[in-house]
Amino acid sequence: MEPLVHLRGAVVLLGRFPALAGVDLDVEPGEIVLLRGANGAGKTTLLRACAGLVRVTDGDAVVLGHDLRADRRAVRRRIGMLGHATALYDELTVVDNVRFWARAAGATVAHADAALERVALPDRLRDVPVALLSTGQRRRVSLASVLARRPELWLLDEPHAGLDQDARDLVDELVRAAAAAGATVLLASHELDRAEAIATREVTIAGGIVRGDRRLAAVTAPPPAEVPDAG
Amino acid sequence: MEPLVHLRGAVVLLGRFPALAGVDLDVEPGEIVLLRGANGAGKTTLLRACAGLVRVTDGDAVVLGHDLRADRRAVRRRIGMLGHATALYDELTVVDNVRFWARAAGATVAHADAALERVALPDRLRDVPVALLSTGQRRRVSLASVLARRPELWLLDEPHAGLDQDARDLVDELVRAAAAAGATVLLASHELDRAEAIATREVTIAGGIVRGDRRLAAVTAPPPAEVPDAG
Amino acid sequence: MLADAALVAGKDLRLEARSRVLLNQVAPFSILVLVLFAFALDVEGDTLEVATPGLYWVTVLLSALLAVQRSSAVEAADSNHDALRLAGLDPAGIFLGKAAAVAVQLLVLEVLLLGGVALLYGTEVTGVALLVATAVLATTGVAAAGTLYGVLAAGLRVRETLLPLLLLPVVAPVLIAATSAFELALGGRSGEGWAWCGLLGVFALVYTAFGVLAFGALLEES
Amino acid sequence: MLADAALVAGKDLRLEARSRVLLNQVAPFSILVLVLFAFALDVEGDTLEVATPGLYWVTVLLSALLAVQRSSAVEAADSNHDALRLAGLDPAGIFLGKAAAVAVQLLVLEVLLLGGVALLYGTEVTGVALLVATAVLATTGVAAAGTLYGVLAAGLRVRETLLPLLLLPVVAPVLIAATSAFELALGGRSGEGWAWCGLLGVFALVYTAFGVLAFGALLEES
Amino acid sequence: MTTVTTEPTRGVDVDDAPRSTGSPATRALGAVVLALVGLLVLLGLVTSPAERVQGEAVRLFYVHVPTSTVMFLAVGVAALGSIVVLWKGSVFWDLVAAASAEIAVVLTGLSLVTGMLWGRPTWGVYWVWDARLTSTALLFILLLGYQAVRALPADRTTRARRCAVAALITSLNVPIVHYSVDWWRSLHQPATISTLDPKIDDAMLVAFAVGMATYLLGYLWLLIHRFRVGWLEEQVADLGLGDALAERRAEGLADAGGAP
Ligand code: HEM
Ligand SMILES: Nc1ncnc2c1ncn2[C@@H]1O[C@H](COP(=O)(O)OP(=O)(O)OP(=O)(O)O)[C@@H](O)[C@H]1O
Ligand SMILES: Nc1ncnc2c1ncn2[C@@H]1O[C@H](COP(=O)(O)OP(=O)(O)OP(=O)(O)O)[C@@H](O)[C@H]1O
Ligand SMILES: [Mg+2]
Ligand SMILES: [Mg+2]
Repeated sequence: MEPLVHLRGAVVLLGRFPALAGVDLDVEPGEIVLLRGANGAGKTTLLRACAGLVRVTDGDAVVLGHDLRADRRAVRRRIGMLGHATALYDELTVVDNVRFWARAAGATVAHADAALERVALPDRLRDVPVALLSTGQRRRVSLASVLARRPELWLLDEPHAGLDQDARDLVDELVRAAAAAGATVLLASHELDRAEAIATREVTIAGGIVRGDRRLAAVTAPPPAEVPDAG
Repeated sequence: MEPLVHLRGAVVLLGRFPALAGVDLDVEPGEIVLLRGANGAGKTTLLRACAGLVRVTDGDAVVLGHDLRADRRAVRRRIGMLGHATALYDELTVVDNVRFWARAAGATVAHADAALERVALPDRLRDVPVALLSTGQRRRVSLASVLARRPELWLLDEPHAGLDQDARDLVDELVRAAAAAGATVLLASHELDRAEAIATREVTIAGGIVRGDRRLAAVTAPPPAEVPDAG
Repeated sequence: MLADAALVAGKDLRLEARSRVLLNQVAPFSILVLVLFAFALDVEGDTLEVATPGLYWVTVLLSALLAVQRSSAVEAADSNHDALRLAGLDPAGIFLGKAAAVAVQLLVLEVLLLGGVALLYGTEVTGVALLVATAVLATTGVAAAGTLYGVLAAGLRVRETLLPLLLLPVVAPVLIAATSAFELALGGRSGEGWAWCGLLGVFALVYTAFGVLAFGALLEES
Repeated sequence: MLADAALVAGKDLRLEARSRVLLNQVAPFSILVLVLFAFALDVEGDTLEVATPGLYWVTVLLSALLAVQRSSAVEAADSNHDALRLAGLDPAGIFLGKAAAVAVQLLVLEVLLLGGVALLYGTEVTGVALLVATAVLATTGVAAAGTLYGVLAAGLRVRETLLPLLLLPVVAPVLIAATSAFELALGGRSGEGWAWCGLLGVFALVYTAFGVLAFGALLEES
Repeated sequence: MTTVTTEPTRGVDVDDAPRSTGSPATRALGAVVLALVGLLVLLGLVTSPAERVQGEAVRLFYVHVPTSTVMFLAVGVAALGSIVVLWKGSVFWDLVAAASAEIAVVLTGLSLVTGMLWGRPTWGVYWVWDARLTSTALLFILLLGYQAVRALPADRTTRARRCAVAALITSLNVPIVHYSVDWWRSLHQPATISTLDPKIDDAMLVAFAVGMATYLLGYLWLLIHRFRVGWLEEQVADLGLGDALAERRAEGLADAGGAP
């Protein structure tokens, strides 16, 4: 069965700068791939390329069976991406944001509300404009709006950043659950302990190319829990 | 000798919401205080209050010997704060940004350049507008512009977020060095392993008040190192 | 496509409902511009009567500029723009939705302004049918063109300033046609005015059609 | 204080040098506004001569709006605003610096516009001394007022639209005074014009002084 | 801000690089254009008679009208190219469109200038707020807007798409310019050539025809050269790209990190 993500010599130019300088990567369905690498290595660009947000100007790029170089829009509904930014409308309330993005991606309001439940945001915040939320609360909302789409391919860019212990564990759970349900996950992270604990494979990016690739013993037990108090 | 930061029943209102609901906290010079707590607990607000960016509407708030409720501006030059946002001008180059902020805070261009050296950004980026940088590169620049001020009180809001391994170790070094040089550090973080490894004290915030406060064995050895590769 | 349009339009209108930007800020702004003009031009008493329709539409266009900027700013913020693309919405739908939202807001504004003009400049309103038709068609055209350029500028940090440059010359013909139509309507010669109205209809049609076709390309690229 | 001012002004001017927003976008925009007005108003041939100074200043004010918006937008982004406060710069210095930067940019623009007017409206320029004095004083006033309100709006996300509302009424007097002064200057009756010029001087002085005093408070509160 | 060095990568022989954008064909074309210009000067200024109403001013006719008409052609070509770009995403047509749009800026400028020069004697003023004149001025600003969009930082395809839309929107203004004389009570000459009226003196017709030919061929000549320049610019960019890629990869391999 052909890989779910297939990159061969993929080049991505930002301005004139080759942020990706020939990436070779094949990801099989159900894998949880950790992308690690120095700042500026190209992790975010790689994820954005898989989502068809930036153009691959050279090499092959096939995702979910679609050739991105031919059509970048076909796959999007089946992808969920959590980026550095939270992609929320400041003035809209938490609920409105999650519902809008859910419906925009073809999911229902029910999915949205369920997702919102899942990220366990205090109820008093449901009808607060997201502009007023704290960093971590905001990222939780963002997570919810991705969750509501129930994607086949998850692209997570530093999903743990800004989240507290509970939320971090939640992210790990969600990732494991998604993979168990047959979805595939690419996650870029600098929190190696946590990320390596959930990833089945570790790919190292450096200078816009793949520098290392190794399987990890798929851990199913939760990561070493912190002192539970005050999450 | 009187504490460097002295809060008694400090209340901070954001809109109508009491983000801080009566915080009691005394920090001695030279301490490295880790603020932990759930999303929305009030860590950022606490740091902003210490910097005089938000008004303390009730209780006592004395920082570096100045009563914030009387004058919030007196202490600022002696404080360096690294917030959730990077506080850089998108169109200005890396060098121009760091130099501007350094000089604005009364430091010299030399300090700025030294600080920039310290955060080890690839040379090709020195004259690139910060808008083009990756998340972590941008945070490095932000770190440099705080570093250039050589503050007496460091307020760090999730300083590790977005940084790669080398940069994280650098942050730890800088914090230790600052403390060793007599500066004081308050750092809010969700990356407990790392933070606890450098902190001398752990304060837990919950619901806008201090819920826990314990000394940590001041570790001087570097934190349990990740596989050093792929910084 | 229409479902997507409705969704997006609903979102933008809800944004307006929450932030009240148009109501509390754009509207007073345009009234203000009118007042300023009144000051600046009322050198001879009669200048004003003559120039009213022109000023009205200049004011509308300036306000339209703000509305379009706002509409594109909300997408530019926090990478919502990427999220819209990722959602896999039909680009034509997004275009129609955003254009519709802008148009609705502008129409409300125009009614207010017309009141203002009648009040400030002592113009009495005649030829309502023509006025309404003109307003609707002109607004559609402006909203369509504005949304199209709005997405082009959305990615850019220079949005606030680039948009006016691109948009105004495009909508200038609308300004002229609408002005003439209003002159005739207020002059009680609606009959001749309908020709202009037709012209505006053509504009609206062309820009809308063009937007439906071209928006996708721009959305992907910016 | 002046050192701080110089630092901030330098930063803002460097920003402009890098982004070219004023040069590439605001300038063409204002020329455009001139053209549109001219067409919208040239119903009778003579309207224009009469209205030229008024239109000139309306255009300048609209461009000033963009300049001020830009100037406050750069601080609002990425919490630079907080950073400025933390830097412990003298608020008066920040105010003077930002105002100066805006004023410089506007003066450049006004020269351009004057050229445009002379060309498009066939106005021949007389009473240069008065024109220059008027321009400088009016610009100072507008820049000061603009910067003052800019910081008020800086914290708010709806800045683009709130600022015009706050600013325009304040500068209306400037508009009127400057317009009258220009009329007299171009009418070759400079003598009487200096009175208006004095008024503008007072205005500029008041706003600058007020800004120097009040800016700190606004900076802290927003 | 880019790491691209424009010096060609090793392996590319610099001597292969073209030294000019000329080719035998275009040189011939250029020669013809030159000859025509000479002829036009002769016919326009010497042999053709002055006109009853207009007097000598009529001679501007041979410059102004061709300029204005070819200006439309230039915008039209840009529009056509843009359609192909949006449709097929062709780099070739993007460059053609860009070249044509750039020439259009010049032609529109010339149309304005010659028009104003003509206006002075005939209307007594350089400029009136006439629909034809204003719409032409707007066309000029629109074309400048196109240039502004082209100058925005973006990768090749992005720039192509954006510019294509801008060009098409600009071209919508052409019919307005053309019909402006009919739609608005206009000082400006209504279509006279299109309705060939016999009153026009033959010598004038000849001179006018030569004028048209001159401008058409001149436009063609400029177009070809501008296109070639654009094409070569792309080549150079690609050469630089080779280096940039190598540099970036080196950065990656140098990075001590990577394979655990
Ligand atoms: C700045 C001033 C002027 C501008 C911008 C201008 C612009 C134009 C344009 C764009 C055209 C092409 C119209 C078309 O082919 O549909 C044109 C054609 C023409 N212009 Fe002008 N013009 C100006 C002044 C004048 C003046 C002063 C005269 C003579 C009194 C004049 C006489 C003509 C004639 C005879 C044509 C050809 C009409 C036709 O066959 O379409 N123009 N002009
Ligand atoms: N226009 C440009 N010119 C030059 N370099 C650019 C340009 N745009 C982006 N870059 C560079 O491209 C790279 C983008 O990398 P990317 O954002 O994918 O890094 P990353 O691996 O996500 O890093 P981080 O860990 O910091 O998020 C950065 O090195 C950045 O400096
Ligand atoms: N205007 C407002 N109305 C209601 N609640 C508000 C308002 N402004 C802020 N809040 C709340 O105040 C709190 C701010 O907390 P703060 O930003 O200090 O959290 P934090 O501890 O930094 O969290 P994080 O770990 O996510 O950064 C949040 O719970 C937020 O929801
Ligand atoms: Mg990244
Ligand atoms: Mg926080």
